[in-house]
Amino acid sequence: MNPRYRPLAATTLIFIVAYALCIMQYPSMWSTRVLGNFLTDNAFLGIAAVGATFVIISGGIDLSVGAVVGLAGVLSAVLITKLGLHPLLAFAIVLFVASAFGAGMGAAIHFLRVPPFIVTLAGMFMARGVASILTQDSIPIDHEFYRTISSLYYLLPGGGRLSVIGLLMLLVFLVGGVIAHKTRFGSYVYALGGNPTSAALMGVPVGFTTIAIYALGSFLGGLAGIVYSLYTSSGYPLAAVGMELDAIAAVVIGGTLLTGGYGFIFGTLIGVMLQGLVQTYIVFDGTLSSWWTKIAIGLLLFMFILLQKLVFSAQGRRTRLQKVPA
Amino acid sequence: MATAEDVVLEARGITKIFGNHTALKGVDISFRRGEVHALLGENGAGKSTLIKILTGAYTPDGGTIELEGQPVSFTTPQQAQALGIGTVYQEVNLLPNMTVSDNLFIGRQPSAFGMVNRSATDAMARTVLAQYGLDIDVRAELSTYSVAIQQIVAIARAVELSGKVLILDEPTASLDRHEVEKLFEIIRTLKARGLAIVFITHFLDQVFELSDRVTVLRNGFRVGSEPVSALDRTGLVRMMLGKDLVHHNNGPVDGEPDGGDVLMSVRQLGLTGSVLPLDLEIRKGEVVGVAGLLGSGRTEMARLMFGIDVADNGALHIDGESRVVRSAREAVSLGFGFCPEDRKADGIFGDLSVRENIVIAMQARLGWFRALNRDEQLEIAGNFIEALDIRTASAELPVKLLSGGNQQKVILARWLATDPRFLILDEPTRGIDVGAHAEIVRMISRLREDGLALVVISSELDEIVSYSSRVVVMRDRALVAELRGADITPSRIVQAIAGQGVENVA
Amino acid sequence: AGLTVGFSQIGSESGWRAAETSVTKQEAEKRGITLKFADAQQKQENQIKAIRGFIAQGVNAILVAPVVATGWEQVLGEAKDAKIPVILLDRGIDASKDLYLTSVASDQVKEGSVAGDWLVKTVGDKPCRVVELQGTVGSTPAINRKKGFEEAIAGHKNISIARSQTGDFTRSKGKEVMEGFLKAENGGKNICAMYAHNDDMAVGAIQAIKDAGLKPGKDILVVSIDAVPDIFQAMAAGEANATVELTPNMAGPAFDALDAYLKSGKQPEKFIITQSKLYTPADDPKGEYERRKGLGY
Amino acid sequence: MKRLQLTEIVRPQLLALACILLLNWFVFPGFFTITWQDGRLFGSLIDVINRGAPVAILAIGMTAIIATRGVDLSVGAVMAVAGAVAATAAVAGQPLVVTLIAALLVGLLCGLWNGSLVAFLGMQPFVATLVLMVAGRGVAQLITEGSIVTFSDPALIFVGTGSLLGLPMPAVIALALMLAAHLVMRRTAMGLFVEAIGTNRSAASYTGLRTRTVILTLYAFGGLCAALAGVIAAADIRGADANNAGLWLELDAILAVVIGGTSLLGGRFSIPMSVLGAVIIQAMNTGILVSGLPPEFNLIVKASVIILILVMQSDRIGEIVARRFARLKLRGKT
Ligand SMILES: Nc1ncnc2c1ncn2[C@@H]1O[C@H](COP(=O)(O)OP(=O)(O)OP(=O)(O)O)[C@@H](O)[C@H]1O
Ligand SMILES: Nc1ncnc2c1ncn2[C@@H]1O[C@H](COP(=O)(O)OP(=O)(O)OP(=O)(O)O)[C@@H](O)[C@H]1O
Ligand SMILES: [Mg+2]
Ligand SMILES: [Mg+2]
Repeated sequence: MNPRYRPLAATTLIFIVAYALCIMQYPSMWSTRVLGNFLTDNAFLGIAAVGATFVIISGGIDLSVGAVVGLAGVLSAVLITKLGLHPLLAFAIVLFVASAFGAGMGAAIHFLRVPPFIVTLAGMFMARGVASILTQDSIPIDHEFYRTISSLYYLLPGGGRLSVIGLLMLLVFLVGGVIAHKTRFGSYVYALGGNPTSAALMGVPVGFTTIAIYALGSFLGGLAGIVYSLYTSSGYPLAAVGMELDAIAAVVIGGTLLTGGYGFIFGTLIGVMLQGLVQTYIVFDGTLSSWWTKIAIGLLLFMFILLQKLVFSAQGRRTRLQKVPA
Repeated sequence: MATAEDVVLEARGITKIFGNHTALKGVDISFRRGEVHALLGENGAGKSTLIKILTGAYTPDGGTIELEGQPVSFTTPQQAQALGIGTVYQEVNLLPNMTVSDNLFIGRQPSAFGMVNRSATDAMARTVLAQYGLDIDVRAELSTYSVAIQQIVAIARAVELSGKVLILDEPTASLDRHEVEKLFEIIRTLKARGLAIVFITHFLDQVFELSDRVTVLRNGFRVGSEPVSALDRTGLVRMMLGKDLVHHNNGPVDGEPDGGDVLMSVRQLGLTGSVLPLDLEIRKGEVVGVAGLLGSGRTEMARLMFGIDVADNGALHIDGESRVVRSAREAVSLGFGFCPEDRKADGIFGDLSVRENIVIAMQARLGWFRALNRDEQLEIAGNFIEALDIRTASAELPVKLLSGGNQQKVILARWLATDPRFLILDEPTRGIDVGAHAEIVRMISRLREDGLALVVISSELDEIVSYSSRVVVMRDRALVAELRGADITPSRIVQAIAGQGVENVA
Repeated sequence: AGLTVGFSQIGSESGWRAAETSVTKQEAEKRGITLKFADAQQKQENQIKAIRGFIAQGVNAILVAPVVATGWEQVLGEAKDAKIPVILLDRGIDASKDLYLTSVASDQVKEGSVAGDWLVKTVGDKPCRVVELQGTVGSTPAINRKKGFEEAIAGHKNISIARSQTGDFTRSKGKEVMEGFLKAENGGKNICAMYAHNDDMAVGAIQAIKDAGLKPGKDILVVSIDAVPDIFQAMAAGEANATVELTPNMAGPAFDALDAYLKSGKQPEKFIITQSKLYTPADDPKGEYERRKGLGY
Repeated sequence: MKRLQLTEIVRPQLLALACILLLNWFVFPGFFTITWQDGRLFGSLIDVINRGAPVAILAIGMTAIIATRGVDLSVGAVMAVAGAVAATAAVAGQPLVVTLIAALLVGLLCGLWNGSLVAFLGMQPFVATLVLMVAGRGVAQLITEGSIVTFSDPALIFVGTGSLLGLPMPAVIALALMLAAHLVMRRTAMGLFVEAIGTNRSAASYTGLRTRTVILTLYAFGGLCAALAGVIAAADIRGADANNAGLWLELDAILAVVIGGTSLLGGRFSIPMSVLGAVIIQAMNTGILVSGLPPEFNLIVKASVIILILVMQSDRIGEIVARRFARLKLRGKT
């Protein structure tokens, strides 16, 4: 196996072991129902995290995704419920708005050379602000199309449900993986994360790529918002508050380096699943108070990162040794 | 001989202003088909800046550029690439996190339906590198390879891109003789193919060996362009410096070797996977030159001595004590100094001023509490700026704005300020112009006379010969030979590197 | 009777919420119910995950304190399919009524109007400029309590809302916002009353009023909602004038209804509305403080 | 001594602050009115420095951390923990000294934890401190059991609401801390070391700097500052609100540092400028409060102001202007 993939394999292994431990304690966690829920319940997080992965691989960060998810949900609800548009048309508008929003942030990052942290922080305020001007209350979406989509699922043996949004998330991961690892654009993203100056000198279209990355991130944020609105049949301006940190944590747990230039889309899927596992475990346990829940989540996050660190440093030593001619 | 009709790339009146410093002042230059054009000048003369303007990395503040008679104005390097101008910029500007083949072909990977064909890319990469005699895993990340290999990759990449013009900004700085030969061969083939080749270097031998025409810049002005046949060495140096170079050809270092007291002795020092255990004795008032091919482990040996890597075998004996140096900090407190080979990554603090860059090691040694005040700092920095002739507008200029050679001098000044007794210089003259080169060589000798012990790693044999009291040779991560006195000649060193004879190290 | 009940709580954003959690735990313990507790950290998706987790574990019933009114059809439908009764706590939802057994909640609009009515009665026909400290922008209680209050004062031209800003339901924001109001309203001289969407903000605002050299409760009337212990302390000191109770004991009635339903299949009332009782300094604030102190506020 | 140039005095930050204050004055004419009342100054401007103090204190600790290319996301949570500790100690009847020492010690420990993860385990600061950001608030809630622990120790309350020479205590503390931190950074070599590490960590260790110790110290100091801010926040409302104390303030603190001109990519920093950044943010917040704008618009106003400030201080724009200028000069010469 190519040593590049080791941390990825290790993360996957950590997930499998952790899941096995959970099942040992709560055997009912091994059911298609729980597995199906993993996909459905984390669909929007997963989709947004794919976008976050691109952004982080390019050496940036996007704090606005949670707010974009909220805005996209509210916008969908306004367009469908208040203006009576067909959901598909509404989706197209939402995705366009989200992408344009992201492109704007990318342009600010590139042309004004303001750090992404700050630009996307302003973006977060902006998206949340626009959402709460559109509506303060949550708007229910009652449309035939929504009912159909949300009730569409493939019933797994054992009562589990493979929902449309769960499958959509997997599809996004697949497409995201192809874009990141198999296209020129993908290699530009890694190039930017490696060293933007070199990338520019090597002829990578830095401006276009930066704008495209943030547009993609917000596009997926918008898609995640739509999925969220499907998931809850409503749009709510306070939806997904703080989700950007979950997405970033998923990306990092998945082995992507926050410093940019290294990471895998598939790792993020594992990161999302690990987070889902933690949540599910805490629900199954059912004895943790609010505060112990937070402490547990923090400690588990710490453990995963520590484990990964160990794998990585073992990896580092390996490549060092490899340089020595036999 | 090429004629005026053969002009491929022509620039007129190029001006570039950085803040209140004008780096280029109305420079005219033209490059012709089938010609190797050497661009020369002191450190900071504006060579790299000119290249960056010609290739769209910088926008000029004045002047025009024509490619094959058509006016062009590049705003990104990409546009220049697309029109057949391939460039290797001065610092290796590649992507360490990506594979070798990505680095060679990024943006041009063969693809179908938008998908990159990886195996085809890799195969192409292997073929390309084979021309340079390099057989490496092209799917490994670039950062796993040495600077030399990275340099070759950068060159290969530029050559692939250059349909009309190939620009090489100090490509040979981190290559050894053998690799330089390979590169020259390739350049000659390209020249025969009708490319215009621009070549920046500080090695005058290479200029005479390879180039057809020479343009010299000084202080942002063009001094002149001449066919190389019309020039001799002295004339060229005079064009560059605006004066003659005072020659101190020390020849072999006089004074008896093994003269001074032993400052330090290295016993079986080694690190598994890095350097095989080695013995070495270093005396006061002595320069130990270290020769060897790229990757022979010279840098690694220096890192061990300085505590950047911690030895897992053997120890240093210093002041009668045996000790393993566990950190650079310990080494500094023992009175060691170390100018690393990768200036950009390990040497300079780019955003900090020249003053701060000079005093930092001294301050680190004093500790955070006993701060040098600003006036003291300025005095120290001023002294060294003068003593080493560091060309900078002021001591407060961020050091990243200095030319490479001047940055090197700043790092040297940093260590001299700590009043060290033992100094390790790893490739101190890499990328340094002839004038500064001579100065640094002179300085090494002066430091030796002042009683310092020095270990100098260099790939330039003439240079090593000129200042070393002793030369040790490394090969395959082991110390294989030690030459003294009359044995210190380039040819003996080459023999030792190649592994013939002179095995007087047990 | 050996029941296992899952409880999906919103989080622990306020003292009131903590009290609700601890009362729920106490009530469950009293009845010998095993309570599976899940804190959703303010996120609806976590609540949905928790409910799905409860279903997967096969609990006997589920309590939910929904973070928002919409978006529950699907997951509650799944609970229904699994034949697990669901009881809503402290606020209702926009979903078909057959998806849950009952909803034990206060009427948040009424809370606001009780507060408003008190103010109308207290000021009579004197002109009164009111400043309002809203809850978190977009949160259901903030919207409803604002609505109720506005309805109550609607017919009274002498009472107007001069300024309204969000204090995020927190004490420190309540204080900061009130400071701003005081400056903007002529050092507070133009303000006759302060209405806060919860007691925490009111407690913060009271401090701001005192710092400005005015007497809360006299110079500026203070009315708020929740009836947490600290507001009674302020009331006892004459610094607060009225609060509307929101009982943290939603679980008691919920468990009773559940018990009856499981034992005898008796369908409880669909909406069990808890009382929105008004407390004023006449209602033994010291005693109320003591009674509430140990409830985990 | 260095001669100050006009461009160095008229920093974009000061310009931004002036703009915001002017705007505030525009929406609320009494904005600059300051009166003397009950032995203290009273007015919107005083509110700005008083309310801005906690973020300013966080920013003081955060500046040097950011200068080493780090970041501390946990400061908000540490505020909550320290506040909880202080309140619990005060309720238990401890004297102010004990209360303060306990709270600051806890903050120091949190900082050391973060610092060790970053300096010794080599974790990326963002995730290393994310751990404490999540878990820390849990710890704070564990201490207070989710309720607001109210105290009435006048000495502790004085820290949050008292005044010295007419100025609010929090502002006095922030100012004193800023001066102390600035002096430590600039009168000793600490500032140089921090900037060296932030500019090029590898070169710093080649130079013989104790990079890890320095980094550890900075995070510890950051924790200490956060604890101090937490004590002030708790003293201000006479209670520890573990659920909300310092919530999202880490973002404000980082914003303050960036507005103050310290790059998130490390290197040069200035603590007083970060404090100025905090004041700018608070001036904006106070302006929103007195403007009477409906709260739905708060975030949009905030976002717009941030964008405006960033555009104003973007060096890219400065560069473009400078280049135009240089070209003009060039043309003038020829
Ligand atoms: N980005 C920049 N900003 C300000 N000054 C710069 C910048 N880049 C280069 N300079 C200055 O412009 C001058 C020319 O630099 P340049 O790098 O072109 O020199 P060079 O001839 O390539 O030198 P060397 O032989 O050392 O590589 C130098 O004085 C340098 O300090
Ligand atoms: N031609 C090569 N093929 C494979 N690996 C190489 C080659 N040249 C160098 N390396 C590797 O690069 C690494 C770095 O070598 P290092 O720089 O320490 O050598 P050095 O003797 O100091 O040479 P120099 O300082 O001249 O670059 C070594 O681990 C070496 O194995
Ligand atoms: Mg150059
Ligand atoms: Mg080397």
